[in-house]
Amino acid sequence: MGERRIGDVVLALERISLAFGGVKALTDISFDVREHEVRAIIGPNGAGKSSMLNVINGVYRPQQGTITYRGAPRHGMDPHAAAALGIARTFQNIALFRGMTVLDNVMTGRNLKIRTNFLEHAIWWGRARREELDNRRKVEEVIDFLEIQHIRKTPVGRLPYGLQKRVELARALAAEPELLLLDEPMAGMNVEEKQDMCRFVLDVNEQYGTTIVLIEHDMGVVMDISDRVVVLDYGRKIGDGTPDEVRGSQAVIDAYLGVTH
Amino acid sequence: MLYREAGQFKATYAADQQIFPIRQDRIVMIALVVFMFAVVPAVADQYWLSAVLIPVLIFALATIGLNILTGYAGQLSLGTAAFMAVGAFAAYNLDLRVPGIPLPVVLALAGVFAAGVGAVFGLPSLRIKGFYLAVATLAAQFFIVWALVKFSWFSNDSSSGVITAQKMHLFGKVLDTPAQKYLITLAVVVLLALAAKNLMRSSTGRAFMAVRDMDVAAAVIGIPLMRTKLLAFAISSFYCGVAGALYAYAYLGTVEPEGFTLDLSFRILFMVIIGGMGSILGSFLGAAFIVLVPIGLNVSTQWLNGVLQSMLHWSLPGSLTSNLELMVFGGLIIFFLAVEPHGLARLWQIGKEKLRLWPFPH
Amino acid sequence: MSFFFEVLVAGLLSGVMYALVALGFVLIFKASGVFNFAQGAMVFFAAATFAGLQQEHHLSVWLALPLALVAMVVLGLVIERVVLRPLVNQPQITLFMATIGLAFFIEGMSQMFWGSTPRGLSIGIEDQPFQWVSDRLNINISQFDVFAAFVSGILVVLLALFFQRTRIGRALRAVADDHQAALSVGIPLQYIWAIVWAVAGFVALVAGMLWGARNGVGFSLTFTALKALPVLILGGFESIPGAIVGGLIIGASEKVAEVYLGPHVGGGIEGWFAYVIALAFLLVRPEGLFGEKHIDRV
Amino acid sequence: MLRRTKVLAGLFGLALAAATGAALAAGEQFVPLLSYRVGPYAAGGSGFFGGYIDYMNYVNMKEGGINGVKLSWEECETEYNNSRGVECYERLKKHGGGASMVQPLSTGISYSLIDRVATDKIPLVTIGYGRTDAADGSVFPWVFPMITTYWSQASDIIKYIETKAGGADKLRGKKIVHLYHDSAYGKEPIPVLEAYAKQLGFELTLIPVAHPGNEQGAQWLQIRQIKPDWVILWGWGVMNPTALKAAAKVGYPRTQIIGDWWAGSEEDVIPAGDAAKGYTAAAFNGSGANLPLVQAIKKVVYGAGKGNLEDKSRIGSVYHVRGIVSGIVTVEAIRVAQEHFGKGKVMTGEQVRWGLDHLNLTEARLKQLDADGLMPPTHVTCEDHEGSGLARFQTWDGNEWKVVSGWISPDKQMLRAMIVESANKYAKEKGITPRDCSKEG
Repeated sequence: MGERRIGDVVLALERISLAFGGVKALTDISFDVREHEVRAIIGPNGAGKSSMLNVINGVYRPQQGTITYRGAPRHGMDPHAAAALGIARTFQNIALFRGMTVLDNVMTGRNLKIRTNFLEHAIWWGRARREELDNRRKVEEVIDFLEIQHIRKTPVGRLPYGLQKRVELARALAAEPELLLLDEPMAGMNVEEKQDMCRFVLDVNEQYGTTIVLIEHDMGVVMDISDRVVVLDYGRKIGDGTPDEVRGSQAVIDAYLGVTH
Repeated sequence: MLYREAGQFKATYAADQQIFPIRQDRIVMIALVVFMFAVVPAVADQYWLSAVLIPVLIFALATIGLNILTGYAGQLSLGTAAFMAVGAFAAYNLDLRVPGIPLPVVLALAGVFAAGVGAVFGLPSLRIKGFYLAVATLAAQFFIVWALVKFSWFSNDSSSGVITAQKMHLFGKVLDTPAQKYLITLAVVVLLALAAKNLMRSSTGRAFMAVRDMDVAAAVIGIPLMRTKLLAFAISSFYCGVAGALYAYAYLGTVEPEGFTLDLSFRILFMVIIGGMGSILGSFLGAAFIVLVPIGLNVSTQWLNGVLQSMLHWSLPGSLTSNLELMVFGGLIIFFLAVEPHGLARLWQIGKEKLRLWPFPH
Repeated sequence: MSFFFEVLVAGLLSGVMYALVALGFVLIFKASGVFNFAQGAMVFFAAATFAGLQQEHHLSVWLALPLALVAMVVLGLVIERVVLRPLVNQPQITLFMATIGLAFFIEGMSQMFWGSTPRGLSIGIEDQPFQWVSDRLNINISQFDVFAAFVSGILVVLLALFFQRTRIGRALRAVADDHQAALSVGIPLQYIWAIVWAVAGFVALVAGMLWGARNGVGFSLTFTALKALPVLILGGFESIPGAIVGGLIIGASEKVAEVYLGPHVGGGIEGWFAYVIALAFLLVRPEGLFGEKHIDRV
Repeated sequence: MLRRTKVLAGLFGLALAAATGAALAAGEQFVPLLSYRVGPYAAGGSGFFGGYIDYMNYVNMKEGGINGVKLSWEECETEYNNSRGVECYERLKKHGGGASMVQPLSTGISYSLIDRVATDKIPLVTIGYGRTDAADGSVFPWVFPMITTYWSQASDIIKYIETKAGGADKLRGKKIVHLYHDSAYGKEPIPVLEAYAKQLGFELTLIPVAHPGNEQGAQWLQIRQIKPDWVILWGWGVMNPTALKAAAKVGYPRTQIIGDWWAGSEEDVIPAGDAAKGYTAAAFNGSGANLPLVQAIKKVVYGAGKGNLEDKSRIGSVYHVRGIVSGIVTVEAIRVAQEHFGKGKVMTGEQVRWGLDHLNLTEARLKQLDADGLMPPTHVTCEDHEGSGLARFQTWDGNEWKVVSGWISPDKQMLRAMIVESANKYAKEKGITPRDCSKEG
């Protein structure tokens, strides 16, 4: 195992509030993420975890609060800008491109690395072809890394759930992100698949030094692989700290046991 | 046993990324293109060239255009005919107002004009989806035709508003025989089909398909939605524009704005669906199907009438046969959609799978 | 000022005629998610059958009307059985294209049965202004248009009652909300669809009679569909009140634009203006006036 | 990728060969019919082509053809669609020993055929429609916009209004509205009408109606505001009955509405019911079941059960007679050609063109054909492919069209100048050298 050094704060969220119509999804939430760490967000259903990720990469725009990424504060992001800054993610309900093969799906992850324009693509010669093949090489590395070589040419729609999750991770990794947001990467998997996925997440973190923000239900997994944990409940932050600290917090225990507030 | 890819290993990514990774496909395709260029003009008569092959090729080009937009990028449009009209009228005016402009430039610029107009009418796609967008593109369909009729500058102040395409010149040679018109059409279509194939297997095409399959996820991995959708509209309209110019120059010779009706837009959409969404090959198959089936129906009812006439001295009344043809055509479309909703391209795929296993059943 | 008022009223009243056709689209889209382009052809077939029975076979109105209604209901049922059922679970665009094929079929069938010559159709209401209104206010309001508006009003009320009060109507709304859920609580989907297509046939008959009385019964009745489309975008594909309100807005603004804006740009703008209004509106509210907002969940 | 196309093509080729084989015996004069019997314009198409076929049948049955040469024909459904029309033309042009002439009854299709007929040497006859400036036969040797063009018609309509107003000078200060189908067709007469407005001093207002014209509330409200003395209705299809209905709705008298001849058939007024009473439209042909030739056709052709119209009540209707006129022009042109190139022979397209170029249907000749009153006398020459320009007017009385004027002649001098100018512009654009008519025999 390589050595990973947890560095400075790369992402800081301050006093984020988000509402849909009258419904409050997130209220006044602040926390930060440090470089190279694995940061978990946990909480019961409807706690606002996915909304939190959606705020980080700009799918939702919070009504209040600021996001500081690599020192640059901004009020909300837009998804494309977030991607351009090196933030990649996977989704809770798999968001693969169902009409495309695994290879093409993963290749879309390289989109931001493309420097040639569509006219060059139409001619498919010289620079465009070289770039395409370079990207293919990179993508093949990711495919090897996630051990999905055998399904390269299969349309993603035909794959079992567990593999789809893995392809989605591959697509995110193909972008060579600095910050990776994983929304329940292990939901609905059996123990074996979960172990594989855990291994992949840790390997990504260690080999590439990617910072990871992760939503997960399985407390065992969270405690094993994360460096720090944020706990949300009803859109509020009720805990933040190392797994051990969080495990000991009364507020967290209450939330999980369903004690009324 | 002939159609096997066994033993064809790809040693490089380049080899794996070819248009036709299977050797037999490559051979057949090259042979077909050579055949279309070298043999067809020599053996086909004027009817086949100027009334069947040229329109099939031109419609195939327009179908590729719409397929890029609808099949690949997932944006439904009913304005195809209008974009063709832009191409036709742009070509006419370029030829008229820029003396000595070479034909390839005219065609390319006609496409570019159409692309510009297409991108403008693609703007609503940034907010509107599905059928709402489809109906919104009808605004383009009706507005463009209206504008072309209304502003007589577009038709060089012709009192009837009809334009007559100038003669096509290429390298100082006039192209006016059906064979020459066929060859220039074929050349343009093959070139642009190849370009479309290239585009669709590159990151541009993948971005289109990503937007089609799930636009939120596409945005999240860094595909700019606005740029991608507008690019899809522009490229699609480029193809339609060039098709429109060829429609005027290589096929009809004269066109009026009203020739580019909603009906034509629908027909091209049929070609996309029947051929297979998201398939360049399907575009050709779909165009051939929609052009040839009514002709086939017409020929067969005439034939039937001939037989009836000679045997019974009685034939079907004209309106009956015409209406029957229309009904059978409508019925065939429904039947076809029910049997193979993924189009002729899928049938082709299935055929190939079968061929691969042949002579074994599984 | 009174001229403007007249234009406005005429516009609103023709908007009602558009809404009538739009209603047929809405019914089917609501229940089965099919954008039925053959609605125009159905309007044509309905009117041609009604007029043909009267004029070709010399039947009285009271015999022709129920027979035409039966024909439309049968047509609706057959479409559901032969066209829609084999295509169930196909993408919307496939279904849409199938309905265009269906339109060809119905058009051919209609002209084969009833000939291609347009007919006149009288339903006993003259398309002439109320004399006393034009005398006093110098505003022309057509008796026929008012009658048409009245009929449309009744039709909307009937449909609303049907949806709200009857068991089938409630089932239908459930189906509209969620096919899977409706199935799982034991609502027979195909039965519901058959009913909706039959009702759409009935609506087509009403629209066909009114439009036919107005412009004659001929192939051109299929073009009424094009008038209904902008109404649909504006009102939302799934809303019955939307169809009416959309019709009124489109009718009025189209007429006002043609009269006041048309002369400055060369006129004849009605063909596309309605689409542009609808489009402009969509940019502000992409789901239409009464459509439901869909939030993308990821 | 086109392999399947080729397979299909091969199959259709076989079918085509079968169809051709089953077709016609040699020694017949072949006429291709680019007909349309479905879709929005089916009513006109079925009437017109019915009349055309009825007349050819009549000549075959009564006289055994033209000097013994029987006429034969084949229909091809165009759906009024340019692309289909071109395919039909290309398919039929070589059938039966070659096409004599082609009459598509569609301006769009005729435009698409202008270049093709010149190459194939087949005359294109467009009676009452098509390209107006093709009346200049020196620039358009193969195109015959015969009897009368749109420009002549506009002139005829103004002339008719003059007589109704009681003289040309009475039009000064009057208001005329041109209510037209917003298309090439509707725009065509505008230059002529504008020239007249200037010349006669009436106020011309142009009001377009968007296709298809099934909604005209706005236009008629405008007309109600303008209160014109006359409305020229230049409509097509459903636009015509809708206009009449809408006129009734705003209380505009139908007697002041003058339609063009594509707004002057039974199909244009019957759907409007009572609202059409008193409406007047132009015509270049007579109508009515009592016309001698119609009676003769009814006896000979329909009597033998060979009539083409399924709806017998349409015999003698405007479109049906229009088809008969087309038949007369076809047959007489072939007859003239035979007299020059040899009686009893099958004429080529080129020879039929000679016949058209020398077609002179005088009053006397029309009488011989039982066709006096059915069409105006027409004298085509090499320069003048229109040959007549005459039109007359008829009023709908609720049951039938009543002729209300004699044949009115257009202002040929004014029109000729416009035609020559437009034709020369075309010749320049296309690089055509006009033929010298003084050298034609």
